[in-house]
Amino acid sequence: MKFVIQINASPREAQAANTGYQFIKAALANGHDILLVFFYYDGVCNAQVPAFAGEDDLSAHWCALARAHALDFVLCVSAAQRRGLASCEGADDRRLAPGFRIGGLGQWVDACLKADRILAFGV
Amino acid sequence: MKFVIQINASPREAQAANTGYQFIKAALANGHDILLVFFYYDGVCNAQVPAFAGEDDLSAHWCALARAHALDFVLCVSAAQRRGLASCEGADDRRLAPGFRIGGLGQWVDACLKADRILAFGV
Amino acid sequence: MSVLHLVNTSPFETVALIRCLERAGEGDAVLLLENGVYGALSGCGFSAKVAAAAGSLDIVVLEPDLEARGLDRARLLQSLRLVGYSGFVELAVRHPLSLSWT
Amino acid sequence: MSVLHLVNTSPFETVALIRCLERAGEGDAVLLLENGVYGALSGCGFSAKVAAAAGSLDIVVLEPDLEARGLDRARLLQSLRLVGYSGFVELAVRHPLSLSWT
Amino acid sequence: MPKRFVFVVRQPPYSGARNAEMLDQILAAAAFDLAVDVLFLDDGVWHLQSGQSPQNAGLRRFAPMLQTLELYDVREIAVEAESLEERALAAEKLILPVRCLARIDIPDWIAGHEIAVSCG
Amino acid sequence: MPKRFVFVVRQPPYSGARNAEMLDQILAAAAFDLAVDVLFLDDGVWHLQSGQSPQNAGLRRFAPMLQTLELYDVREIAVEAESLEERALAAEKLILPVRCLARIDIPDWIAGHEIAVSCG
Repeated sequence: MKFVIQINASPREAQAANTGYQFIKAALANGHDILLVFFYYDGVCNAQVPAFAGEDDLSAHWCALARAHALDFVLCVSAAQRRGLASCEGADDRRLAPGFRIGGLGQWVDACLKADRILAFGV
Repeated sequence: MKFVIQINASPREAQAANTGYQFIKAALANGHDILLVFFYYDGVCNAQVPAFAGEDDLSAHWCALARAHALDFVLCVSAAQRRGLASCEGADDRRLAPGFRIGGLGQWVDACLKADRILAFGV
Repeated sequence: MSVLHLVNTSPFETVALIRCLERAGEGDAVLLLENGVYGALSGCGFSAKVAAAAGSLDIVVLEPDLEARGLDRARLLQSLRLVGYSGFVELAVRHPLSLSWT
Repeated sequence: MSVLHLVNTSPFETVALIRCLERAGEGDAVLLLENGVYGALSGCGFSAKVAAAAGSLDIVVLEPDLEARGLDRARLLQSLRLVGYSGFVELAVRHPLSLSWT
Repeated sequence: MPKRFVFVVRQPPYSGARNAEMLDQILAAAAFDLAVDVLFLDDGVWHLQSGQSPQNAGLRRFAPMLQTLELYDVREIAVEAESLEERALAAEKLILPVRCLARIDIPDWIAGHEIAVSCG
Repeated sequence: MPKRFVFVVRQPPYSGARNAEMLDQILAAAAFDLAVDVLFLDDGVWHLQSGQSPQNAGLRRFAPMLQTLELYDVREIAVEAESLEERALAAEKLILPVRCLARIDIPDWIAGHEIAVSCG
């Protein structure tokens, strides 16, 4: 099946992003496709690289997962701009962990139309 | 009276940071002293400058308040490092809105010992 | 040392307000602010507990947050009083300690 | 289209679980995860409502989150079943829609 | 047939940028010419309370932005009758015309969509 | 006389970095040689549940870090008896030795401090 996943919470304040990560790993292991992982609200903070690798560095796990499975990790541009993760011009990939890119809600809607299942982690 | 204020929430996800800002303005207007405003947990995100000035740009209000009253706005270094607002070496003021600086929990404890009142906004 | 308790979540969704009232001591103040102002409504499931607690506690509502949410004063419990941010500061001056209930 | 409901907050603190059960339709599934796994406990204030709902709903508990919190299986309501992340994926496959209750 | 979306709002207003972001997502789906419904449940119905004046709290008015749901091609704005009753709100005094659904009818109404999104 | 601190914990564990940051703040006060007490209330008592194994959920063990409260000069670790009872937890099975306070005694106990901090 084709999944679209939405991640809405910062890994610093809630378990939800980690749950989404575990779900995606299990879905891939079970042969499903992940069309898009869309980071929205405070979820865009998953693309932030903490200054020290450590207890809660989910961004490193996201990077490895994106690389291993050629996944598309998109941050909503306006949510990222609000949180200092993208400049006014849009993309500013220097601030993002590798594997993440800036995109828009249109990509989310588009992927939803192609997907069999839509799941969100964190409200 | 001498107040120490702790701000624990991002202005993007909750009203608490704004309430703290309104409280500080009122305390100053009533002749009280603000020894320290300590930003902790996701509260450090108050020092993030959104890429577009707009509806929820509390950081601009914080900057103006710090300037007008010579207030000390300190971000906890480890909370800021976790959220990409400080480098490993500690201070990286380029990422912070003017008026904010990087500090540590020791400064918070120290200020608490000198203060008459401690208030926190957001848990 | 008396305590200023801050309650900022909706009593329709969380038990923070009720848990706070259970732990507040005589002479403490409870300030309902942000989504906590819904706790000032009369005629709701939690209203009787709030009204009863107002006998021994100073239960106060932050008026700007009430206005923000469009809540009519006529809908509030009678025993509560309203303050602005200056009144909030006065409460903090009167009570040496403060605790937040989310 | 049946719905997979995700409940991730503690029923000791929020009414999300109860509000979810009130809006879940026959044949829907409710997955208790993260702090929502406390909703699987027997002998608590909310347990009777959860047990009653388990008659018409598939109420499922995410076992890794249960283990994380050290909750003994002997303390859980009998009518619920446990799954891992693979079982979570299966639930998402079985139910075309999903909703989160926080 | 195009997919029918339902967005479910359970949280009250004034949570930073969340409200605007919730609305952006709803309007993005509506912009694709899809059938988009919005359901206000529980504290979400407080979004529809008339007379909101957030300026003294230093907050922006969100109600006028929410009212744009009418202008865009959002198909149905629904509220749960019991959520209104518990809060002593009257459907005819809300800031938007709404369809009132009984709690018992909510599951079937939700089941009539292909995509459901909890958005605050 | 040095100020007496009380930190009040009401939220359950596993909320990202919050837990570590809560502990950092408590230990920072303790490092100043102050009288520091910690009170676990409501879902906060779940921090003290024994047998937590978060590895399969991809989470780090926090209980061992919390147990360092004993090593540092934290004066009193208190829990509310009613919070334990509501969750069918027994004080003697927790991961730390605690002082058990009845709900009715909580206000006076808190009032015996100069600084109170809600920390999760």
